[in-house]
Amino acid sequence: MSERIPNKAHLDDAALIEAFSKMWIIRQFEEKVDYFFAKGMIHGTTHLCVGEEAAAVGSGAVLRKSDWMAATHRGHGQTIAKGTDINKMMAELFGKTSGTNKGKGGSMHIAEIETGNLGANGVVGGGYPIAVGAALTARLKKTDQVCLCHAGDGSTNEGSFHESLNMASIWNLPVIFFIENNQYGMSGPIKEMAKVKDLSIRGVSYGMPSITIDGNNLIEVINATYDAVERARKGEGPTLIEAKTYRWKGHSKSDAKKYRTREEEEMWRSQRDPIANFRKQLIEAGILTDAQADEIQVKATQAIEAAVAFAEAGEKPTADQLFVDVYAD
Amino acid sequence: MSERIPNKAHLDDAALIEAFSKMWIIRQFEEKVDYFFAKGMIHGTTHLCVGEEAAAVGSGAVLRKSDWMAATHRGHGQTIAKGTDINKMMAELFGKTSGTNKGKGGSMHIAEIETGNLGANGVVGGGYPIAVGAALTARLKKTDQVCLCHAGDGSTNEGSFHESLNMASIWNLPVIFFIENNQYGMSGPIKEMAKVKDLSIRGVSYGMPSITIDGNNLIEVINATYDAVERARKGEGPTLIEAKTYRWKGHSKSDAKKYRTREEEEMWRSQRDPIANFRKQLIEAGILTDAQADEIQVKATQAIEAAVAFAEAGEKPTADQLFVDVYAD
Amino acid sequence: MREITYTEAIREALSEAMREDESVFIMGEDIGVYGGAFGVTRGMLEEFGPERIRLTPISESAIAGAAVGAAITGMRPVFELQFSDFITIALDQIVNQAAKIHYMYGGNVTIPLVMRTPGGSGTGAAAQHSQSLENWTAHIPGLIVIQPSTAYDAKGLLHSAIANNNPVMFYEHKLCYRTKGDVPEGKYFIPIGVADIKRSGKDISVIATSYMVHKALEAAEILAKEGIDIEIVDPRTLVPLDKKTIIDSVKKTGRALVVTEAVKRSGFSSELAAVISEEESFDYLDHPIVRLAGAETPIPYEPNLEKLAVPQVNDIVEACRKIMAAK
Amino acid sequence: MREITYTEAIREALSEAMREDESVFIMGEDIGVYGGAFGVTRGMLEEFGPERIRLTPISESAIAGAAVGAAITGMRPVFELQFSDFITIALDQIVNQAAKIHYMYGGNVTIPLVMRTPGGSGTGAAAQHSQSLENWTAHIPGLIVIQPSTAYDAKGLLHSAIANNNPVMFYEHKLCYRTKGDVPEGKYFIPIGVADIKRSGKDISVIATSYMVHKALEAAEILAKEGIDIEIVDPRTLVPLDKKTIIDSVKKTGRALVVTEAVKRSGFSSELAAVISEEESFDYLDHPIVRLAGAETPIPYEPNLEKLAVPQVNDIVEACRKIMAAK
Ligand SMILES: Cc1ncc(C[n+]2csc(CCOP(=O)(O)OP(=O)(O)O)c2C)c(N)n1
Ligand SMILES: Cc1ncc(C[n+]2csc(CCOP(=O)(O)OP(=O)(O)O)c2C)c(N)n1
Ligand SMILES: [Mg+2]
Ligand SMILES: [Mg+2]
Repeated sequence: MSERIPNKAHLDDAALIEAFSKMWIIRQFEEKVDYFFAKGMIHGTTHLCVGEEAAAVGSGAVLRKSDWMAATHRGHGQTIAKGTDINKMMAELFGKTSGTNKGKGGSMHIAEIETGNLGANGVVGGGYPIAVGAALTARLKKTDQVCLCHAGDGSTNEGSFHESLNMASIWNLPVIFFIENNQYGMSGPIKEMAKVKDLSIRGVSYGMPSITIDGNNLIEVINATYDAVERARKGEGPTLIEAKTYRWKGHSKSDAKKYRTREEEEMWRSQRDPIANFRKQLIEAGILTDAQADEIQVKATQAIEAAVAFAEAGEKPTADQLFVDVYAD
Repeated sequence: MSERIPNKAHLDDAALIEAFSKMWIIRQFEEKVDYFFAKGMIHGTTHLCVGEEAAAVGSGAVLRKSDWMAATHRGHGQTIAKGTDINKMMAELFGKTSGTNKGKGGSMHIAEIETGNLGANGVVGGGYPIAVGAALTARLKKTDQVCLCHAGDGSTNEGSFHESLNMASIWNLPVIFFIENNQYGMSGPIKEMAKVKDLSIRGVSYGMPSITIDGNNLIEVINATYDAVERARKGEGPTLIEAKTYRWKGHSKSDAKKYRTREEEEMWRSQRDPIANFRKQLIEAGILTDAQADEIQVKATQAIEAAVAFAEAGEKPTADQLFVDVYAD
Repeated sequence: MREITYTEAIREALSEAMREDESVFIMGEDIGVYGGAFGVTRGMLEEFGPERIRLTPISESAIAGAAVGAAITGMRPVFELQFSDFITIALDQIVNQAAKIHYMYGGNVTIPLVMRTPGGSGTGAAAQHSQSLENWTAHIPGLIVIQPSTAYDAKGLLHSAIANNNPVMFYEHKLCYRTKGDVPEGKYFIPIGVADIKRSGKDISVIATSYMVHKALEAAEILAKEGIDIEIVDPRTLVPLDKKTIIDSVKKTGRALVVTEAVKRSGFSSELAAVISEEESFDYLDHPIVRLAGAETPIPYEPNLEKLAVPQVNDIVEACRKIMAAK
Repeated sequence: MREITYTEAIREALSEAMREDESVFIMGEDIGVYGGAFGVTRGMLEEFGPERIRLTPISESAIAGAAVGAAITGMRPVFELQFSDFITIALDQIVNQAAKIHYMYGGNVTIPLVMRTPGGSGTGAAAQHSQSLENWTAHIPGLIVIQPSTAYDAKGLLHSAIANNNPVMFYEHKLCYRTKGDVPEGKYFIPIGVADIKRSGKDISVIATSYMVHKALEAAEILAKEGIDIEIVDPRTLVPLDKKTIIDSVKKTGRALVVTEAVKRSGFSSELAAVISEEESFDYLDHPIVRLAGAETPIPYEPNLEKLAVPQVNDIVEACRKIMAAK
C-alpha cells in the first residue's frame, strides 16, 4: 500500500483525515467543557487534555473496536479516540441519564464498555492493573484483543505502575502502557519527581520493549502504537510507550500554574501544537486544502454543539436512581 | 592499611574474625530456633536464613552503631549483624518480657532501636518506605547516618519497592537497598516472577547506582556495601545492591519445597556455603588455623546456649501487659 | 454425608466451579505447586494447569486489580489474598474500583469476582498477620461480605459467591481450616444474605461470627448445664445482613450478646449492636446489648496474651451468666 | 478574636508548630508552590523552604511510610493525603506499621506523626473522591482519630495532634474549609478525647461529626421554632471517644440521634449507637437510637443525587420531628 503520509498502520488518506477531525473534536469538546465549567454550568471538576490530542488520537487510531482501552482522569480525548459517543459524554458531564454513565460518573469516570472503553479513572495509577486484567481475559479466552492502558507521567511513580508492568511482562500479556508525559503531575514536574530523562527507561525493569516518542506528532504516535499492538496481538507481550506532550490548560478547575513559566507554555502552544502541525502535514501532502481543513474544524464545532444539544435535552436522574445499580443482579 | 584479606572497608584480621564468628552465631541461632520449632517449643512461625549469613554479616559489618537498618521477616541474621542482643532475641522468640520486644513481637518483628535496628517486618516490602523515612531524618537533621534496607527478591515486585526507590533517589537520601536474592519468594521462583536476569537492573528506573554481587562471598558483600555506604554518607544518594544467595531451609515452618530440586539445594550447600568458603579464605590467608576456626564455631554454639538459658530464665508477660503500650504517652 | 474439613470444602467448591465454567480461574501467591499458604488449593494445579491456577508475583495491588479488569471483560476471577491483613495493599482496587464500577458506570458492566482471604488470630503470627478487618469492606457499598464458620457453609457460600455478579469478599478463618463437618458432594448453594441458627435456645441470642461460632457452641454446652439456654445466630453474610433472623431471635429471647473476634471499637460488632438497637427489637430488650469482641490492642505474639486479646469460650460463658444474673 | 477560615486555622497551626519545633515538617503532593489541592499550605513554602515543605511524587504508600520511618528516628512528620479516599494506597504503612510498631516493639519507640486528609462529598468529585472512611482507622488500635468541624477546633486539635506521640489521623472536610469562626492567635491546645457540646438543649441528643455539626446547627434553628430543643454533641475525636459527655447528654435528653456523613452500614454511626446502647444510658432511653448517615451507595456525580446520598439539614429536622412525635 502506498499512503501519501507513510505510516506503519497503513492508514489511508481518509483515515488520516478522520484522525485530524477527531483531534479537532477533542479540542472543541474540551474548550466547550472549559467554558461550561467557568460559567459554573457543570458540576464537579475536570481535567482537560488540550494540547495532548495527538497522543489520544494516534494511539486510539490503531485499535479495533473490539480492543480495550483504560483511560485516565484526563480522559476525554482518550475516550473520544476509542470511539465513545460524544453526545453521551457531554450528557454525562451535564449529569443526565442519557450520559455514558447515566449521570453517576461524571468527567473522571466516563466509560462505554460496548466500544471497549473500560473507563476513565479518578485514582492516579488506578487503571494499570485493570488493563492488565483485561489483557489477561484476552489471553485466557484466546482472543486477539489487546488493551491500551493510558496513564500520566506522575502516575509512573505509583506502586501500581510497577506491579502491573511486571505482571504484564512475566505473563506476556497483550497490553500497551501508553504514558502521556505532559511534564507535570498536577504541580510536580516529572523532571524533579523522577531521576530519569525518559520514562520509557523504566521498561528495563520488566524486560519490556519501550520507546519514547514525540507525543505531539500524530504519525509518530501511530507508528509506535502500531508496533506495540502488533507485538501484543502476536502474543509477544506488552510495550511501554512514553509520549512527550504538554497540557495547555491548568491541571483542573482552578490552577494558577505557578509551577511553570509562561514562556514554556507559549513555546508548546506556538511550536508544538499537534493539530496545527498535522494540518500542515496534511496540506503539504496534498491530502487536504486549506479550505477543507477549515471545514473540518467547523464540522467539529458543529458536532460539539450537537452534543451540547443532546446533553441539554437529556433528563436529570430522579431521586430513586440513587439506589439503582449499587449491586448487580 | 594492608589487610591480609584486602577489602574496601579496611576491616583488619580481628574484624574479619569477628565477622566469621557472627556468621556462625547466626547459623547456630537459626539451627537452634529450627529445633525448638520442630519440637513445638516456640510459638508462631519463623523464617530462617541459614545459607544467607554472608549477606547479613557483610552488609552489617560496614555500618556504625549509630546507623540504621530495617530487616525483613527473614531477619534474624540481619538483626544479629547489626548488633542486636542475641539473648534478648532468643527471649523474644520464647515470648518473654526480657525479649527485645517484651514478647509482643516475635520472630517477624524483632527490633532494637538502641542499636539502630528499626525492626523486622512481617509485610513483604513493608520496610522500604520506613528505611527511606529514616534516611530522611538523617538528611533533615544533617547527620551522617545511613540506613541499610534489607529486602528479599520477591519483595521487589511490591509497589512499595518502586515508590520507595524513586523517592530515595530524587531526594538523594542515604539509604542502601540491599536485596537478598535467595531465588524464591516463598514458592515463587524470581526467574519466573520477574523478566530480568539481575534485579539490580531495576535501579535504572531511578537513575540509581546498582550492582549485583555474589551474596555468599563475604568480602564481595563488604566491598559493595562499603561503596554504597560511602556514597550515602557523602550525600550522593542511594544504591541498590542485589546479593545472590540461597536459603537452605524451607520458607517457614512447614514447606515441602516442591518448587525446587534437591540437586539445586545440594549444589548451594556443598559448593556455595558462605561460612565454609570464608573459613577456607581465612585459613589460606593465615588469619586462622583450623583449630582456631573450630573454636570459633564452638564458642558460637556456647553463645547460643547462653542465649537459650537467658530466654528460659525470663518471665512470661502477665495478663495486664495486654493493654500496655497500645498508645504512647 | 461425608465429613470433610473447611479447607477441603473450599477446595471442592473451587474445583467444581472451575470444572463447570471455563471463565472461573484463580490467582494468588503460592497457590500453585505450594498449594497456598494454608493448603487450600493443594492439588488444583495438577488438575487445572498453570493458566487457570495462576501463580502471581508478590503484588497484591496488581492481583486485585487484574481481577477487576478480568471481571469487567468477562471472566469470573477468584483471587487468594494470602493473609487478610494485606488487604491494606489491595484496597484501592477493591474499594475504589471493584466496589464502585457497576454503580459509577451506570450499571453497564458487572464485576463478578471473589477475594478469598484468611483472617483471625490464634497461630502466633502476631500483629501483622492476625487481624480481623472484615468490617472495613462491610462499610463499602457495592461489596458483598461473607464470613463462613463451618465447612458446610464455606462450600455452599463459596459456590454462591462465584456465581454472584458482584465483588464478593470471602473471609475465611485460620482456625476454621481444620474444623470438620458434614458436607454434601457436588455443587450446592447457600443463599447470600441468610443467617443460620446454629443452635436454638430461649434465653439469650448470641450473635457470633466466624470462629466465634465454634466458641459459642462450646460455651452453650457449659451454660446448658447451668440451665442457661442460648440461641446462636451466625449471620454468615455480613453484607447483605439477614436482619430479620437476628431481630426475630432477639425478640424471642429479649437479650442479645454479640461476639466477634474483630476489635470491638468500630468493628462489625458495633454494626450488629446498632442494628439491634434501632429496630423494633429495641422494645423487646430486657437487658442492654452486650458486645464481646477483640481487645483494643494489636494482636501480641506471646501465646497467653494472644488468647487474652480475643474472646474465649470462658468469656462467652461469663458474659451470658452476667446477663442472666442481671435484674 | 479574629474570624478566620478552617483552612487558615489549619495553616496557622502547622506554621506555629514548625516555627517552634525543627523536627516538624510536612510532606505531600502539590503542597509546595501549588499550596495543596485545597490551599491549606499556601505560602508555607516561602516561609519554610522545600526541605520542610517537601513536595512528594504521587506515591501514597511511600509518603506514609517515609513518615513512619522519620517518626521512628526522631522527627515529627505531618503528611497531607490529597483526598482521604487514597488512604486505600497508604494503609499498609498506617495500619500495619504506624499503628502497631509502638506495641509490637514493646513500647521501645514512638511514632509521632500526623496524617491530614480531606474527606467528604459535596464538590461533585464523585465516587472516588468523596468518601468518609474515617471509621476504618477508628477500628485500629494504636491510631488516634480526630475529625474537627470548626476552625477553632481544627487549630487547637491540630496542635495537640502534632504534639502527640502517636500516629494521629486528622480528617478534615472539604466543605468545612471555607467555614469561618473565631480563632485565637498563637498556639493553643484542645485536648484529644474531649467532646464539645456545640449547642445545649433538652429534647434530643444529636451526636454529629464533621460537617454534619454545621447541618445540625442549622436544623436546630428550624426545630427551635417548633419548640424542639436539640442538644448537639460533637465528639471531635473519634478515638479516644469521650463517652462520658455523650452518655451524660443522652441521659439528660433520653433520646439520641446520631448523624454522620459516612455510609451508615459499619460506619462510625454504628460505633456511636453501639456505645450508647450498651452503656447505662440504655436505661434512660425513651426511644430507640436513630442513625442518620450516608446512603449505602457510592457517591454519585449528579448534584441532586449527590446531596441525596448524605444527610441534609432537612433530614435532620425530619428525624427529630419523628423522634419527638413518637409515643
Ligand atoms: C492516587 C491518587 N493520588 C493523587 C491524586 C490527585 N491527582 C489527580 S491528577 C494528579 C496528577 C496526575 O499526574 P499525571 O499522572 O502526570 O497525569 P496528568 O494530570 O498530568 O494528566 C493528582 C496528584 C489522585 N487522583 N489519585
Ligand atoms: C505483603 C505481603 N504479601 C505476602 C506475604 C506472605 N509472605 C511472607 S514471606 C513471602 C515471600 C517473600 O519473598 P522474598 O521477598 O524473596 O523474601 P524471602 O522469604 O525469600 O527471604 C511471602 C509471600 C507477606 N508477608 N506480606
Ligand atoms: Mg502529567
Ligand atoms: Mg526470596
